Amino acid sequence: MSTPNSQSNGTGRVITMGQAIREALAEEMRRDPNVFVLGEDVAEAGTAFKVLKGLVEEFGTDRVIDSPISEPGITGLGVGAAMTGMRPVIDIMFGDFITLTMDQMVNQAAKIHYMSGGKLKVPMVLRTTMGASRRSAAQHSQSLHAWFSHVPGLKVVIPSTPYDAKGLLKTAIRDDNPVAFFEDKMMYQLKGEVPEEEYTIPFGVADIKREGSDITIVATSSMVQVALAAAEKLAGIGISAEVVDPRTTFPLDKETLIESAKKTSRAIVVDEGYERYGVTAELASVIADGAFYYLDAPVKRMGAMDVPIPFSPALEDLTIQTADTVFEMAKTVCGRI
Amino acid sequence: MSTPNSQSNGTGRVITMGQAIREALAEEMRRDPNVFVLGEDVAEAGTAFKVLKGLVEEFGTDRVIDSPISEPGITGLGVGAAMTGMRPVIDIMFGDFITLTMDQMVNQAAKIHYMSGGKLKVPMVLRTTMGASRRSAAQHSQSLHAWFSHVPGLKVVIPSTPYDAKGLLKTAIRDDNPVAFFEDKMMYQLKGEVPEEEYTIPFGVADIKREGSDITIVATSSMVQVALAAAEKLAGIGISAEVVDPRTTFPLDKETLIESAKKTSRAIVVDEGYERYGVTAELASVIADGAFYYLDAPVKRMGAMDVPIPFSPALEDLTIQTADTVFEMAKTVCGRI
Amino acid sequence: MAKTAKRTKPTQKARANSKSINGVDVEDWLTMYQQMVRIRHFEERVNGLYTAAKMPGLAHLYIGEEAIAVGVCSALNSDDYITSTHRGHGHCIAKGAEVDIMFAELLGKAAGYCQGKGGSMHIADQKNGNLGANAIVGGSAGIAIGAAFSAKRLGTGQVAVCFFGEGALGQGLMYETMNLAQLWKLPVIFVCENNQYNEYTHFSETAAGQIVERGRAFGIHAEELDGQDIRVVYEAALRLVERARKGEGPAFLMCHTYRYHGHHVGDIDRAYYRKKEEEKDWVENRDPIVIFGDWIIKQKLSDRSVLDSISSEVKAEVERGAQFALDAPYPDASEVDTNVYA
Amino acid sequence: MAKTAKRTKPTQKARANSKSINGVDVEDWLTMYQQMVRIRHFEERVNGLYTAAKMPGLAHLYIGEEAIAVGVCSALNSDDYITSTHRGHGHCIAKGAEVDIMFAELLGKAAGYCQGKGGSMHIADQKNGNLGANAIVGGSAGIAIGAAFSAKRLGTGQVAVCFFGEGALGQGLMYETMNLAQLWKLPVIFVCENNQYNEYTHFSETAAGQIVERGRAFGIHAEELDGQDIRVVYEAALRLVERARKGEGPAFLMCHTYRYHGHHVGDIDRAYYRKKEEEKDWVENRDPIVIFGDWIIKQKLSDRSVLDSISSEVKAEVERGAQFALDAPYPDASEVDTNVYA
Ligand SMILES: Cc1ncc(C[n+]2csc(CCOP(=O)(O)OP(=O)(O)O)c2C)c(N)n1
Ligand SMILES: Cc1ncc(C[n+]2csc(CCOP(=O)(O)OP(=O)(O)O)c2C)c(N)n1
Ligand SMILES: [Mg+2]
Ligand SMILES: [Mg+2]
Repeated sequence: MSTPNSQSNGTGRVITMGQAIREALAEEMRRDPNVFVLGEDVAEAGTAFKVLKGLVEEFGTDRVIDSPISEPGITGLGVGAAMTGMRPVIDIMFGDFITLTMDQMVNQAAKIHYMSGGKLKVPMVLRTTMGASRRSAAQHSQSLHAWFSHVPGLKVVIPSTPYDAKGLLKTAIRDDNPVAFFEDKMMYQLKGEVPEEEYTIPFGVADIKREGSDITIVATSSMVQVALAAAEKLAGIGISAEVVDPRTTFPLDKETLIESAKKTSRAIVVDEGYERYGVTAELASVIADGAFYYLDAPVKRMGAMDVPIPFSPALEDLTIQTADTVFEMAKTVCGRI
Repeated sequence: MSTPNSQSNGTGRVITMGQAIREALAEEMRRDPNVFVLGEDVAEAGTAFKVLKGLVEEFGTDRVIDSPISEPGITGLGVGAAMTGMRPVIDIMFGDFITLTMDQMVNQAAKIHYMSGGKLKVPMVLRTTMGASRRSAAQHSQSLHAWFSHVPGLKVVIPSTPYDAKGLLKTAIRDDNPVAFFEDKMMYQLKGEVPEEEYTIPFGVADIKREGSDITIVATSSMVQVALAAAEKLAGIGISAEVVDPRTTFPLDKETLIESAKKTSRAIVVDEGYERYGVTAELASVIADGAFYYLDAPVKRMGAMDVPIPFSPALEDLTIQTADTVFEMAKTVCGRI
Repeated sequence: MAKTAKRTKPTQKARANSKSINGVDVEDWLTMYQQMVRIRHFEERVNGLYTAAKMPGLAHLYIGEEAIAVGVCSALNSDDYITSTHRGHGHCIAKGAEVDIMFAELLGKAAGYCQGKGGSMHIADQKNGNLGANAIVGGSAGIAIGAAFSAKRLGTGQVAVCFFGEGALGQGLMYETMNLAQLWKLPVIFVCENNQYNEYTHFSETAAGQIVERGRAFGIHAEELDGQDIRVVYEAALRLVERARKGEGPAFLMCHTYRYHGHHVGDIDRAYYRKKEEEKDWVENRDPIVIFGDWIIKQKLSDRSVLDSISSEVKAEVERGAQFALDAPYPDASEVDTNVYA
Repeated sequence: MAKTAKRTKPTQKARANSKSINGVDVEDWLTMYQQMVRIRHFEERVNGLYTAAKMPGLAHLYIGEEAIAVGVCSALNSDDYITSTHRGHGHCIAKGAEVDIMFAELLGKAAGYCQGKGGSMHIADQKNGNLGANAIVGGSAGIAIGAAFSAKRLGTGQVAVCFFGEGALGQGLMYETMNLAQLWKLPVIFVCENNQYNEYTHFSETAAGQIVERGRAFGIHAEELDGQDIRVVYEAALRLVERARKGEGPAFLMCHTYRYHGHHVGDIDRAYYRKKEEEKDWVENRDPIVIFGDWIIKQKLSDRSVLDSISSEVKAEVERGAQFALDAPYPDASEVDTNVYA
């Protein structure tokens, strides 16, 4: 399937990230009768974020299924259904609630193919959210994708644009493995070009969201827009930044990250998860290792502040990286202080 | 409290890691009547690993309490008891089962102090195990300490010797925060010197287990013995390796790690968790950043192979690092091929 | 800090020099009435703040369910524990919190109960035994049995109440904790506020069988009652608290109730999941404040004018509290990384 | 691969040309007997391999509980699903697996059901509908209802059985899945093997109330029976499977039983948690194979010599299987990172 360039695919059709996700689901559900959606308030309510609004009208309550508030139970049901012929898409409202799914995802879903010597498989998708700044406080704002990324047997997708979200979600649904798909809840209204014609995006292929020559900014999900804004500001002071979006934390396109850093000789990694022992650690150490002989400065990590996310707007906004903090860091890394 | 040198404290008293852990618990339970132990088969059975054998005889079933097989429930009980005046030590038999405790540990225990603006606190310890090579297969062999290390509000201890285990466990029990304590189940029989007199070991202080000048090997828990064996072999070919044990992944003694790497100009990090997005990523990126201008070679990561842990001995042994693999890597990093 | 109204805990025995009904003093009935009205006014003001875009985030209003929080908490001592939910303002007030400090928390101000770090879904008031609201559905059940465990172990005689919505019965943790509580005869009462809906889904679509049986399955004493009538709730709570205090173990109390507003303040168009007539029926025929007020008057414990003046006094208190919070400063930026560790 | 004995599934209706009791053919009763004996010999051989240090890791023996696996699985079709536990060899055999391939798996050999990657605690046999043993207590309940969900959605008429020990009732997931199963009338049967102990702790110390009520709390049809008498188990399983197949929903079957050996093969000194006399009583007075054999003879369905020859044939088969596995090669080192992803 073709994968038109994500920056400007020339179709002119602009939709939101939420719409892109709904489209991906609808298309896959039309294509394959074994795909179904299961989660809390996914049917008539169309999820708490209204992202799936309209889906139940087309597919009915047999395929868009409201569940009790049983994250472990519905994830487990998904695993079993996937093992026996279905392609479940499990909706976990807030990414913070994946805490409740860890056993089913990690000890069951991730390992069944291997433990059975390849005889059983678990083609399921767990869709969930991430991202702070919604004034939702410590238990509804986390970006916990690092955990699943740590686990062999799982694949992890963190899209940053409507285009990527649609193409990657379709790939996720067709994948024969358990895939965790993290959507930034603040980005559901983000608009972007998405072609009318069908396409999928392969996993493990990073996308260069902006080309540049002086510094590489590797950014994920919500932080891609932040990095692009920082790059724009950097251009204003004569620093040419390249913005690279891995799109999937596993499989990880190490090569593109490393090549970009080799080219620019400087790199920053930006992610909305907690900084310590998080995604920035992996990305930074992959680059620091792979581009070691090319780097003019240490790779700098910029994650969320290592604190439970505070409710107060006066505090919450301090905990995530912004175009300004990335701009400042890039300046410093480029020796411009 | 004094912290005598761990390598040879001169007392001559040698006990196993299991005994050291039991001693720490017994001493703290004598000191503070609010300390209690709760877990599956901890009382008469003394845990599945027999580590607590004898504790119930001294403290009774009111303080060494057998629980149903309810990891989320007993962890939650621990959180609530800790908030209201007790100091629970929750025993989670296999580290693989922390999957079931993630919500209580991460969304509750880790955040309550912060979310309450400092008014409530959760002085509890979750003791659990880690480590493969016991032929226990994919759901009883994982080392999942990276997850808790990622979470602000938690502290994480991964001792590598009887001496460290005892001193750190006593500190953990006295700490006013939720602490996760990972014991390598293959090391319960490991012997080491432990003084008769009381001592504690502060968190966040790395221990140099062997001094050296050519290369730094940062190793955790089970991998410390592996690193020490590799260092011995390296000495045989004229490479002087320094073995540094962080002892706690959070708080992390970045300074000691970085200073050692600056001194030797080369570093390897070895840990038994899955390699990707794991503890080695954090340690490597901390060193690559902090010692950037001193390093002669990229920092190399050596974690467990990124596969579900296989049952077959013929395969399982291939998944974790050994003195040989560390020796070979160190040779390569030192340019001796 | 505004503290306009005396809020004595109703005692369980009649005092000689005071008219009493069912062994409860008149003042105590009126205090309960006042608390219900306080919750009502508080929540209406919260809604107003949201509508006027003065409150960050969302809030889940307790309006319609006041008889449960007040009925149960009136049976508790100040040092008894409660754990609360995302719909927690009512529990917080009923357990003795001040509305001004609550408003400050809801607005993310430094003067709030949690210095603005917790907000609506994490408000806690440890001085009055409120161990906190919780944004994980069912997430506080462990804390509740843990508090009960401490009480039993330390021999303090305290009791813990775990408030939860019927939606929490979807969470396995509820069953694990009920089993533990009954095994060890912990002094804890599981209070199920069955307001008929889990967010936008009727509970009959999410709960199989009879809810009270979920408690009985563990041998726990369980009762089902009308949560709109505070006299019924209070009477049951008194009995069950007494029982728990005496060491007779946990109880499960399932209260039928209804939330008048949306799942949260932003949930305005509700027709797709529940009928206007249904809402109207509860509001007009089963309002807990009306039911209680009418009874007070009928029993000649007081008259309408007294009730009206309670309401207007509380309303003024709430207004002063909101204003206090609106004027209060945000926490200093330096607070962002304090209190991560104790 | 050794396949010495014919293992036809007992049919539910009597055939005209064959003696039948309770509507079950003689051959089918004998097949069940053979399966029970096969499990017994298999497990004894496993114990022998462990004692002789020929088996890596540990194993949890099913000896004493054979009537449950065989009674239930005899009521299933080959394409019906089961999910199993850490104590899973019995379920695996009862669902139709070959002992030689099983031994190979237990020894970590390439010829094993999972290429040696799973071992005792993860043995799976998807061809016979066995979705796998599970080393997380209660961990397979989600898989079981998921398989039942598929069956219902795809209209295949299959049924899923979730085997679990009474210890799994400590896990919240069990309740979440029972609720889901009953809500959606999934064709799943929860079979509780109550062998009295969670590892080294008696179930009365870990389970409050009456266990069958745990199912009834969700409106699930629940029964309690003697798990040592295969006729009782089989009869109930036939009924409940039939019921589930017809779309009448899930069931909960609690079977009283006992494990003769330790929690695992290494659990030798058991006096601190259970009395020798208790073990002796079950072994001598309630052995499922003895009970069944005696009945077969009493009913004149067969005689002792036939039963004895079944036993010796199976024993030889088991011995050949063990030898096959001992001689089989380990997987190649290159297998270590295959099958991580499909
Ligand atoms: C574990 C978890 N899952 C989902 C949610 C999202 N959520 C918040 S409130 C709610 C409904 C709760 O219903 P109920 O328990 O009946 O309480 P009510 O809102 O009716 O008071 C849901 C699903 C959550 N907060 N926690
Ligand atoms: C979630 C989890 N907790 C603890 C264990 C350790 N464990 C293995 S078997 C067992 C006892 C299980 O008892 P039961 O369910 O009654 O099964 P039985 O062994 O009696 O057949 C325990 C606690 C586990 N495997 N999984
Ligand atoms: Mg509700
Ligand atoms: Mg058992």
